[in-house]
Amino acid sequence: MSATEGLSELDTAPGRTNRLDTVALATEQPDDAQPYAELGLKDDEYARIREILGRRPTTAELAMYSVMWSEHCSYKSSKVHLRRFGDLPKSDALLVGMGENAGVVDVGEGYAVTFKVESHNHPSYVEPYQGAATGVGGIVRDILTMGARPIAVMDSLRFGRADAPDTARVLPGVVAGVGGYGNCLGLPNIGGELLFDDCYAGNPLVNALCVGVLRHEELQLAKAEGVGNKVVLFGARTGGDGIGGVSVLASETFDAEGPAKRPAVQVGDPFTEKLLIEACLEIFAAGLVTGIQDLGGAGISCATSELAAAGSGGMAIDLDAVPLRDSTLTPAEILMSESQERMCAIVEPDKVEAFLAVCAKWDVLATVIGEVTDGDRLTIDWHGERIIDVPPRTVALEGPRYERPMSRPADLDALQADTPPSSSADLRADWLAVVSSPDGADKSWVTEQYDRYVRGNTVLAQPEDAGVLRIDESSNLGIALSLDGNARYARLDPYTGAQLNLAEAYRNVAVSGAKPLAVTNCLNFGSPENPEVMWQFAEAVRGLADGCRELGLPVTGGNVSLYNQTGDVAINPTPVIGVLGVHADVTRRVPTGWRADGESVLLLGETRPEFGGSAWAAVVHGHLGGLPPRLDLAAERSLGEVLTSLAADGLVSSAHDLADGGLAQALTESALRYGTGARLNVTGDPTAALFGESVARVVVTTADPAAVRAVAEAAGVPVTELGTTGGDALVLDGLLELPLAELRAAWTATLPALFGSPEVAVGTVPAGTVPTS
Amino acid sequence: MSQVVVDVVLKPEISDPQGQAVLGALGRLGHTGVRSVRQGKHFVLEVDGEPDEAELRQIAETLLANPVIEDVELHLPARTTD
Amino acid sequence: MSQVVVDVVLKPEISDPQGQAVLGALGRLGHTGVRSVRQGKHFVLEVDGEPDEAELRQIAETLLANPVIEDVELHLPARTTD
Amino acid sequence: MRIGVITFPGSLDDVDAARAVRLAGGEPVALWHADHDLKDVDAVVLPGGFSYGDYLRAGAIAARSPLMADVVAAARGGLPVLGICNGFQVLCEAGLLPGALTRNGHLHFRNRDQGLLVERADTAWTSSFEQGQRIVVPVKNGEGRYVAAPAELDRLEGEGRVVVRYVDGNPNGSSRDIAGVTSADGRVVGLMPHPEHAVEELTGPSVDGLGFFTSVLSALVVAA
Ligand SMILES: Nc1ncnc2c1ncn2[C@@H]1O[C@H](COP(=O)(O)OP(=O)(O)O)[C@@H](O)[C@H]1O
Ligand SMILES: [Mg+2]
Repeated sequence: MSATEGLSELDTAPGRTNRLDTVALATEQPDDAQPYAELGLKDDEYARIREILGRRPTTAELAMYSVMWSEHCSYKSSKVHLRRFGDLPKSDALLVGMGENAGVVDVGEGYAVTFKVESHNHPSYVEPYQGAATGVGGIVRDILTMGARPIAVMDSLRFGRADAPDTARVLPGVVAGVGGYGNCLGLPNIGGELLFDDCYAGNPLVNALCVGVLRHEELQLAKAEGVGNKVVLFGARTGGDGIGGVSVLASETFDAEGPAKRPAVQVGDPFTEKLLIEACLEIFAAGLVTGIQDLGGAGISCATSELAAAGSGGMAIDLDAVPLRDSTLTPAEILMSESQERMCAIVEPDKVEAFLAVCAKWDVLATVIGEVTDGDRLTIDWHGERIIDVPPRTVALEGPRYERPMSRPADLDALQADTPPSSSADLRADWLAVVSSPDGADKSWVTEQYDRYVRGNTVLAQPEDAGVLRIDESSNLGIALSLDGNARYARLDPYTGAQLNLAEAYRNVAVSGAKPLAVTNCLNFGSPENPEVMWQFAEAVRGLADGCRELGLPVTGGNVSLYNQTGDVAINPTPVIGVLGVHADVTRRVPTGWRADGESVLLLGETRPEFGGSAWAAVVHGHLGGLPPRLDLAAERSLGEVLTSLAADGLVSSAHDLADGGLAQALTESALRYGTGARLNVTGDPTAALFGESVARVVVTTADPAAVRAVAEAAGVPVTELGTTGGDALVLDGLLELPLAELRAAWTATLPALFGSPEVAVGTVPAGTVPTS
Repeated sequence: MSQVVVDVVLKPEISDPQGQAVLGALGRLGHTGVRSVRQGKHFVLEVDGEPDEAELRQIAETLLANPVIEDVELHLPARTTD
Repeated sequence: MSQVVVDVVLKPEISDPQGQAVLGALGRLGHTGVRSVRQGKHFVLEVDGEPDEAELRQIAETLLANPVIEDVELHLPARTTD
Repeated sequence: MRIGVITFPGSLDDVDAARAVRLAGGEPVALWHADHDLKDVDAVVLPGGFSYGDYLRAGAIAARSPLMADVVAAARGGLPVLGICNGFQVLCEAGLLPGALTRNGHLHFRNRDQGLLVERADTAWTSSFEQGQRIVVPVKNGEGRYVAAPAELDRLEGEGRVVVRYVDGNPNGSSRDIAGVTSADGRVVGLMPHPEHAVEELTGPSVDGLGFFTSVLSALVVAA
C-alpha cells in the first residue's frame, strides 16, 4: 500500500466513515486500529506516540508523527554518530552551527556565508528531471531561510555504468533538471562531480549544494517567538503532489520494481521560487519577520512543529486557511504534502500588512494561517474541530533514536588483501584510457547546460578545481568551494576514505588560492538496518570528524541519505564533502590551465606507488581492492598554506590538484584548458608517477621556479621540477608523446558519444549565404 | 498515410506552473472570464498505412508522456490522407 | 462553465527539433512506421458561461500562439459542464 | 547618461546589466515592469533571464507587461533599446524586432564563450566596434534559435539588419547564424549573447561586451 493510499483510508476506516477524526474522537474511541505500520512507524514508535499523547493519535497526528519520525526527517539511525561533528572544537568563524537549516560562517568584512549540500537521490530515480530540479529548489530554500541571498549552486552526481540503458534515461533528465531549475533561478553553477559506477545503477545520487551570502546582522532563525505573532504561509498553493514524498521515499529501500511506496512526484516551479527569493530578501531587509522556515520534506507538519519547538511557546494553526490547489485534500494530506516553493514566517501583527504588501508586489500568495500562543502545545484545527494537539518538541526534536548494530563488512579483509596491479604495460594507451573514461573525460556536455555567468561574480567555475565567487566588488573579498567524494576509497576503508575526500576538497579550495574555512557534507549510504552499512556509516563519520579536527575546520551542516540500495545491494559508501574557503582578494585566484609558453612546471608533494582504489586500476584493470592512498593531513595542511601564500604573492600562474587519475589526468586537464603543451621529465617508477594517487600533491606553473621552491621547501613541501610549458603536445621524455589534438579528441568524445552530440547545431541556412566581411 | 494526434496533459494533481502563468497573464490583460488554464503537449504523427492502435498507445504512454506525471489522449485517425 | 481547447502548432516552414528528436527516438525503438512527428502545445481553458468565440480566438492568436511562427486550432466547447 | 534596466518577474541579469552600464560610464536606473514609468531615461536595456519562467514562450508574457507599452511607444520615437537574450525574446514578442526565438536545435540549454562577428557598427548599440570585428561574448540560452520565414530573412539580410552573427560554431541552430538584429532605424537592437557578462577580466571571457554599453553612451552624446 502506498503512503497516500494508507492515508486516504484513514478517514474512512471502519466505524469512522465520513467522520473527521478529531482529538475528541480519539479520546472517545481510544482503541481504533490505526495503519501506523503502513506509514512506516514501528510498534514501539507507535506506542511512544500513544504514551506522549496519553491517548491514540488522531489521523492527522499520526500523519504528522510518521513523516517527522521518518529516517529522512528525524535522522533516527544517524544522530548518535553525527554528534561527533558537534563535539569538534569551537571555531571562531562559525556563527551558526549544525542543527539550523544551514550553518553560517564569518568570512570577514561583516559578511557571512551559509552553505549546505543535500541529496535528492530517490526522487531523481523516479522522475529524473523533476527529482533533480526540486532537489536544487529545496537546498536553495534552506539557504534563503538563513537570511542569505543564494549566490551559487553545485551538483555532485553519480550514475550506473555510463553505457547502461538506464543511465541514458536518468542522466540527461537529471542534468536538465539541475540546469533547468538553477538557471531559471539565476544562480550560477560553479562546479560539482559526475561519476559512474555499477553500484549506482538502481540508485543514482543527486546531491546539490547551495551557497548564500548575508551581512552578519541579517541572520534569520527558524523559531516561533512572541505570543500573538502571526504564522504566515507563503509561496505556492498546497497540492496533492509528493504527499509524504521525500520523507517516506528516502526512508526505504527500492526493490526491483522501484519504490514500493510510490508517491506522486513533485513538479518544481523555479519561477515561483525566484519570486519567493526576491520577496523574502525584501522582507528581511525591511525587518518584517521574527522567524522563518522553509517547507521541504514533511511540508506543513515539519515547518509548524519545528518553528514551535524552537521557540518558547506554542502555536495554533487553522488549516482551513491554507490555500489549496486541490479542494479534495484531507487534512492529513495537507499536513504531509511536499508541494514545492513554500515558506512559513512568524510576523508581528503590526507588520503583517507590510509583509503581505511585499508578497503582493512579487505576485507571491501569502496567507495568515495561525499564531504563536503562550501554551506549549501545537494545535491545528480543521472545519472548526481540533485535529492536532501535540507538544511540538516531541514531533520535531524528540523522535526515536537508534544505536543500530554494526559490523565490519565480512568481505573487507579479502578486499583489502586483493592489491591492484602496479605496472602499466602501455603507458600511452593507459593514459588515453584513463582520461577518456567516463569519469576522466571532459564534462562540458553537462556543464554547458548550466549558466556559470549569471550575477556577474563568478571568478572560477567548472572545469576549475574549485568554484570561486566574488562577494564584494569594492574589496574583492570572495569565497571558494569544492565538492568531492571518492566512493572507491570509502569502500576500501570508510574511515580513511572520508578523510581522503575531505583532503581533496580542502586541496581543491587551497589550489585556487583560498584559505579553507568550513565543511559541509552529504552522506550517501545503504540501509542502516544492515549492520555492515551502519559500520561504514559510523566509520565515515568518525573519519570526517577526526579529519576536521586535525585540519581545524568545523562541520557546519550537511545531510544524510540512507537506504541507497537496490534489493540487498548497497551503493559504495559515498560521503560527499564540501569545503568552503575564503579569498581575501579574488583577483589573486589561481586557475588550473596553462596559458603561457616557457613556464616551469613543478610538482609539489611526494609520489608513492599507490594504486588501491585508483582510477587507473578501475579503468585499465577493472580492479577495486587494496588500501586507498595513505592519508597525510599534516602534509595537506602545509601544502595548503604554501598554495595560499604562493597565490597571495602572485608566484604561480596555474595550480591543479592531483586526484583521480593522478598526474596523467592533471596534466591533461591543465594542457587542454587553453591548448598549451609541455615538455616534461618524470623520474622514478613511471606507472606510479603517472597514475598513482598519492595525496597532498599539486602541479603548478611559474615564471619564478626558485621562488616557488623556496616557499615550498621552507614549509617542508617537496618540490620536483618536471619541465617547461610550450608546444602543442605533452611530451614526457623517454616515455611518451601525446599531441594535444589527439588528447583533446579522446578526452572530449566520450560523453557526447554516450549521451548525444552537443556539437554545433546545424543552422537552417544553406552554406554560402553567410557573409564573410 | 494517416495522421494521429496525441495530446499529453498533466495529471490533475500535478501542479502546472505554465498554465498558472498564462492564467495570470490573461487576468492582467482583462480576460477575466477564463477560470483555469492547463498546458499540455500536442503531437501530430504521420504513420504509414493504417495506424496500429496498440503500438501507438504504447508510444504515447511510454515515450511521449511520462506516466508518473502525465496522462495521454490518443486521437486516431483524425483524418486519412491518400 | 465550458471547456475550450486550443492547439498551437508550428507553421510548416518552421523546423521542429523536438518533433525531430521524438522521431529519432521512435526509429531507434523500432517504430519505423512513423514517418513524421510535429510537436505543439495543447491548452485546456475553463471559461465562465458560454465561450465567446471572438474573444477566445483573439486570446489564442495573440497570446497563446506567436503568429510569426505558429498556427492555432480552436476547439470550442469540447463539452459543456454544468 | 541615464540607462534604464527593466526588471520583470524572473529577470536574472538585471544586476549584471546595471553593472555593465556603470562600468561603461553610464548611470543605471532600475525600471519596474508593472509601472508605466520610464523615469526619463536616455536608453533602455531589457536584461536576460527567465521572465515568467519562460512559460508559454520565452518573453511572451513579459512583452505584455504595462511598461512594455511605454517602451514600444518610446522606441518608435527613437529611444535606444537593447534586448539581451530574454530581452531580445521580449522585443520580438512585442513586435519591435522581426522574427522569433525558438527552442535550440539540439534541445539543450547551452552556455559557452561564443565568437561573434559584428556586421553593423553603426547602430546605437554597436558604434564602439569596427565593422567586421570579431569578439567573444558568452551565450547561454535554451530558446535562442532565431527563425523567420525565408523571405523575411532575405529581406532582413538585404536591409543589413543583422547586427551580429555567430562565428566558430552556431550554438543553437539559429537561421543563417544570426545572433542579433536591429530595427530599421538602428536604435533597437536585440541579441542572444550576453555582453554584460564580458565586461571585466576577472569574471568574463573578454571585455568585448563593454562596447555595447559605451556605444549607446556615445550615441547619446552625439545626439545631445
Ligand atoms: N555535475 C557537475 N556539475 C558541475 N560541475 C561539474 C560536474 N561534474 C564535474 N564538474 C566540474 O568538472 C570539473 C572536473 O571534475 P572532476 O574531474 O570530478 O574534478 P576533481 O578531480 O577536481 O574532483 C570540476 O571543476 C567540477 O567542478
Ligand atoms: Mg579536484
